[in-house]
Amino acid sequence: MAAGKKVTGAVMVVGGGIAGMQAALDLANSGYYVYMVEKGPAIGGVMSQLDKTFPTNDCAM
Amino acid sequence: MSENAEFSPRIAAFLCNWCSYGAADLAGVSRLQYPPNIQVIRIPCTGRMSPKFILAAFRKGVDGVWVSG
Amino acid sequence: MADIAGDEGDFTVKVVTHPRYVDTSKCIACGACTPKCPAKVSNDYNEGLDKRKAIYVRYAQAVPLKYGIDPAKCIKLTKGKCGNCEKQCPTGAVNYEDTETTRDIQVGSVIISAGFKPFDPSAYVQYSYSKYKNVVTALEMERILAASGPWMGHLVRPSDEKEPKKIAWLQCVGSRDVNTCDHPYCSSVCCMYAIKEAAIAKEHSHSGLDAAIFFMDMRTFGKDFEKYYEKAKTSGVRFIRSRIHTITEQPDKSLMIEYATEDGQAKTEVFDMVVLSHGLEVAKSSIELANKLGIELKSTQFVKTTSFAPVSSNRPGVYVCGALAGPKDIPLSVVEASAAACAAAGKLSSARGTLAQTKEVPQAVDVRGEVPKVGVFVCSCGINIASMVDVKAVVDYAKTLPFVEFVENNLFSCSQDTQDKMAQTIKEKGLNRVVVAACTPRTHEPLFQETLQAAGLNKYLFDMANIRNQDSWVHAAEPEKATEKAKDLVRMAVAKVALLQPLNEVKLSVNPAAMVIGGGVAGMNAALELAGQGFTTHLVERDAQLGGNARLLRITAQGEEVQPYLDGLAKKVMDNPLITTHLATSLKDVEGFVGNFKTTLAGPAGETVVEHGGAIIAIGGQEYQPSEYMYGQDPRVMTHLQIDAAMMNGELDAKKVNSAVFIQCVGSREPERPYCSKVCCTHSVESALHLKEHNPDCQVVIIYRDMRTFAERELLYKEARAKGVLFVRYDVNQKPVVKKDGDKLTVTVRDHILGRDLLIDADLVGLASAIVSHKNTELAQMFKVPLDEDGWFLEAHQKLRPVDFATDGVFMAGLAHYPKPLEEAVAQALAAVSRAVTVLSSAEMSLSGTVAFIDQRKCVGCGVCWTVCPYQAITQDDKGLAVVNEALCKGCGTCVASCRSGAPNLRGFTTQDVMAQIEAML
Amino acid sequence: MFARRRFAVLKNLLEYVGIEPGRLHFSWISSAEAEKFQKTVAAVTEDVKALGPAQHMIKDIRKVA
Repeated sequence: MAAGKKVTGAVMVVGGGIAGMQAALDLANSGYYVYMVEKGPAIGGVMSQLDKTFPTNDCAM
Repeated sequence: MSENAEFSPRIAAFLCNWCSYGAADLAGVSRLQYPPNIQVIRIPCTGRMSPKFILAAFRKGVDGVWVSG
Repeated sequence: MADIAGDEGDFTVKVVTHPRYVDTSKCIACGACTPKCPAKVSNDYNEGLDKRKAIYVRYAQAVPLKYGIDPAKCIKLTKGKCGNCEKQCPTGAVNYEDTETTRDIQVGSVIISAGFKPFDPSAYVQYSYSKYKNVVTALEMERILAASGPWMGHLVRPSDEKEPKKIAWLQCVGSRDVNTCDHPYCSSVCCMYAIKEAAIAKEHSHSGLDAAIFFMDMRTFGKDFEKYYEKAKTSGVRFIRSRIHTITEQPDKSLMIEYATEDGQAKTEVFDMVVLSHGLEVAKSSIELANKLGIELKSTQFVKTTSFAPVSSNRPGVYVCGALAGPKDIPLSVVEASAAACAAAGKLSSARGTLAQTKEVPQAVDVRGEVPKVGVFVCSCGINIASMVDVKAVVDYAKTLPFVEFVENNLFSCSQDTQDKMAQTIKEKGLNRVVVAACTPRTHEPLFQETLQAAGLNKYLFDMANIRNQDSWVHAAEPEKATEKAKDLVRMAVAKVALLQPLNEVKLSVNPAAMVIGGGVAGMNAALELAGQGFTTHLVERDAQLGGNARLLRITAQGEEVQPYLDGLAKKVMDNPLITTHLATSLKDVEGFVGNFKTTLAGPAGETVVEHGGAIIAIGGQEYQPSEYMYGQDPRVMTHLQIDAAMMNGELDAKKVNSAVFIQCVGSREPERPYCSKVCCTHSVESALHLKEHNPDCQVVIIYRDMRTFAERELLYKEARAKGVLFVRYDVNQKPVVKKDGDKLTVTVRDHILGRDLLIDADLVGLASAIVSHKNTELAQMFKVPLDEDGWFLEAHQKLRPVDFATDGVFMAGLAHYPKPLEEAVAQALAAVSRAVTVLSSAEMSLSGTVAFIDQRKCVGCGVCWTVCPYQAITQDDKGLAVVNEALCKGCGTCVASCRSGAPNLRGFTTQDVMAQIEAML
Repeated sequence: MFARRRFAVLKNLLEYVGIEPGRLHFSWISSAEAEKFQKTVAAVTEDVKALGPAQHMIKDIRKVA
C-alpha cells in the first residue's frame, strides 16, 4: 500500500455465522476494531440449528 | 415405610463447570422442573473431584452424593 | 449492509439497522413477554415444525440473548391493537416506535461470510416434499433430533408424532443435478451429515431403527470421516447405491420408494419417513449483494477465488470465507474465516491497535491479612427470582452469616446503574469479599468481576450463588423450598468467599517472532503473511530447496499452473528481509512455552538457537510408495506425482498415449490406512482430461471405488464423462489386476453393471497413490502436541479450532494435518498466521489466576501429578520435586485430586474452599 | 479418565464402610443436555429417597463404629 494513504484499522464482517464469528474474533484479538453485520436478530447462522456435528458427534451449540 | 414418604433427602451435587453445570443452567432457562433436593458445588473439571470431598459430604450427613461431568 | 464506497484500506460502508422494537440495552431476557403474546408464528428456527410467538428470542442460547419483535406478525405493529408485551416487560424495553436507521461506517477491509442457503426441494416433483408430510429435509431432521427441537429430541415423524421404525435418506437432492435444479456441483457435506443423522437417529430410537442411505458415491473424504462411515456400516446403517426416482405415499402416510439396483433390477421398499439430504446453494440476496459490490461469481453462483488466494474476491480489500465461496463443511469454513481475518489484517497492519480499545483497571488494594468483610447482593431479577424466592427472607438470613458486613437487594444486579452503585458500596463499606446471589456465573461472573476491579478489589475475591437458573426457575411449584435452597446457596457461597485469597494473573512477555517449520506451499505462505504483518519469521526446511510436494504438481483443480506460482512464492520468501530461511535444517530441541520458545536448529553450519513467541508446524506429508499393481516392476506403472513430473519435463508425451488406466484408492481406505486421501479422484480426472486434450482418441479408464470429486470438482468429473473418459467401479474385495503379458500391460477389472470381467490393454497405468504422514513423533514431543493414529497432527478441536493445538502458541497448516488440495493448504496457512498473530501481537499476555501450585514441603516427587496432568504443565525441578508452569496450567485440578500427600492445590478451588462449601451445605 | 477410575475404587470402599452404592451417583452430561440433567436429578433423588436417611459416617461416626 502506498505510503501516506489513509488506512483505517477497522474491519467489517458481513454475516454472523460460524465463519463470520471466527473471522471477527481473530481480528478483534489482533488489535482491530470489528463491525459485525448480521441480518437476523441473533448470530450463530445455520450451525446453531444443527443438532450434532460429524465426525465427533459434538453438540453443535 | 410411611416416614419415607415424608423423607426429603439432601444430596450434594458436584458439577463440572463446562458440562453438567451448564446443563443445569440450561434446564433453568428451559424452565425444566426438578426436585429441590440437590445442593450444587461447582468444580472446574471432574478431574478436580477428590474422593475426599465425597467422604466429607457423607460425613457431614448428606444422604447422597452425585458427581457429574 | 447496503453498499460499499471507497478503496482497499479506506472503505465507507452503508449499513441499515432494521428495527427490533426491543431496546437491547434494557431487555434482560426474562421471557415475561412471550407467554402473553397472542400471535402464533411458524418457528423458522425449527424449520417450521412448531410455533413461536411474535415477540421471541431465536433460540435459548442466542447471542445477544435479547428479545425482538417480528414486525410482520405482531398484532400491535400490524393492526395497532394488543400491546401485551409492553405491559409485561419489567424494564420498559419494548418500543413499538423503533425505526430503521442507516449509518456509514469507516473500515479498512470487508469480509463477507454470508454463508449458504439450504436447497429448497419443493420444486422436485419426484420427491413430493411439499405433498407428503413424512418427507422432510435434513435440516428438519436436525431439529427433530435436537434436544432443543420441537419434540425435545424424541424421534418422531411429523404426520402422527409416532416413532418411525424405518427411515430412508436420499442423497444428492439439489446437488450433482442439472436437470431439475441446475446445480452441477457436489455440496460436500451431505454424505457425512446423512451418516451422522442415521447414527444419531439409531441412538434415539427405542426399537432398533432401520436406517438406509441411498447414494451415488459416498464422499467421506475428510479427517476421520472414513472411519465414521465404516462405524456406521458396522452399526447396521444400510448403504444402497442408487438414485431414487419415485416416492409414493401409502394410506398410513408411509412412503414407498422405487429404485434400481446397480445391476439393473427394479425394487421397492416402504419406509415410515424419508429424509432429503439437500445441498447448499447461494442465497438470492447474496447474489444480489455480490452483483452490487462488483464481486465476481462463478457459474455455480459461489464467489470466485483462486487456489493461490482462496479468500480474496476480485475486489481488492473485500474478502470472502465459508460456504459463500463454495460448498464446504464447518472446519474448512472456520479455517477460511481465520484466513480471511489474516488477509484482511495484512493490509492494515500499519493501523493495528489505532481503533481497538483496551480497558483501564485501577490498582487493586491488598486485602491479605484483613478480616473478611463480605458484601452480599441479592438480585430479584425483576420477578424472575422474586416471584418464587422470598428475596427479603434471603437478605435477612444473609445478614446473620459470619463475616457478612453488608447485604442489599437489587432489582437488576446486572444493570449498569446497579453496577456503578455496587462499586461505590464496596469502596464506602470497605468490603473485601463479594457474593452476588443471582443468575449463573457462567454468563455473569466476568461482568461482576469487572465491577470488583473497578472498585479496586482483586477480581478473584468473588463468588456467585445461582439462585435463578438453578433455583427459582426450576422449583417454581415449591416457593418455600426454593427460598430455603436460596439461603443454603448463599451460605455456601459466603463460606467459600471468606476463604478466598487475591490471585495474581501472571503476565508473560511475548516475543513477537515466529517460527515456521516446513518450506512447502503452506509453510511459505505462512512465513510471507507473518512477515507481511511485521513479524520476524524463521522458516525451517529439511530439504536444500523450498517447495515441498508442490514441486511435483502440474495444475490445481481450477486449472492453474503450479510451478510458476511456486517459483514466485519461493522468490518472495528469499527476498523478504523479515524472513530468515534455514535450509537443510531440522529441529533438535524446543524449550519454553507460548510467547517464549527457544528452539535449537541443526543445519549445515552447525547448531543455532532461535528465540520465538509462536510456531507453525507445516511439515507436509508424502506420497505412498505402492507395493501393489506391479509398481516398480514396469516403468509404465506410475504414481500421480510421477505422471505429473513426467508430463512437465516431457518424458511423457500425452499425444503418444493411446490407452491409459487409472486405479483409485491405492493405499487409501485400506485397513492399515483407513482414510481417504481426498485429492486423488480429482487428480486422476485432471490427468485423464490432459490426455484426452492432447489425444482425443486416447482410451482413458478410471477404476474407482467412489468418485470423490467433491464440491465444484464435480464439474471436472462431468467434463471427463462428456469427453469420453470411462469410469468403472470396483469392489474392495475384487480389486483390479495388473499383468504383464509379454510386452503388453493389461488391467483386468470386474464390471458390476455388466457382471463380467473387462480386460484393458494399457500404455500407462496411473496409480492414485495415498498421501501418508511423516509420523514425526519427535517434533510432536518437542512442542508437546499430539499425533493421531495415522500420524497426522491432532488439532485442539476438529470443528472449531482446526489449526490450533491444545498447547498455546503452536499452530499447524497443510498436509501435516491431513491430506488436502493446495487451496485448502493455503487457507490453513493464512488461518494459522491469523491465530498466531492473536498471540504475537500482544506485548504481554495475562494468564488466568485459577492455576495449580505445589506445596513443596509436602511433595515427595512421586510423579503422579506430572503423569496425570493433561497439559504437561507440571515438571520436576532439580530437587526432584514437582513445579507447576503457570503458563501451561489450565486449572483443571486433576493433579490436586491425584496427589496422595496433598502437595498440589488449585487457586480459587482449593481443597479448603470446597470443604468450606461442603461444611456449609447442611 | 483418571476421575472415572478413581470413583470405581471409591464406590467399593464406601460399600465396605456401609454406605449403600445407591447413595453415590456418577453421570456425564453435556452443557446442552438440559433434559438429561432434569431426568438425572429426578432419578438420583428417587434412588436416594428409596434408601432412606443415611445411617453411616455421619458426624458421630465413632459411635456407630
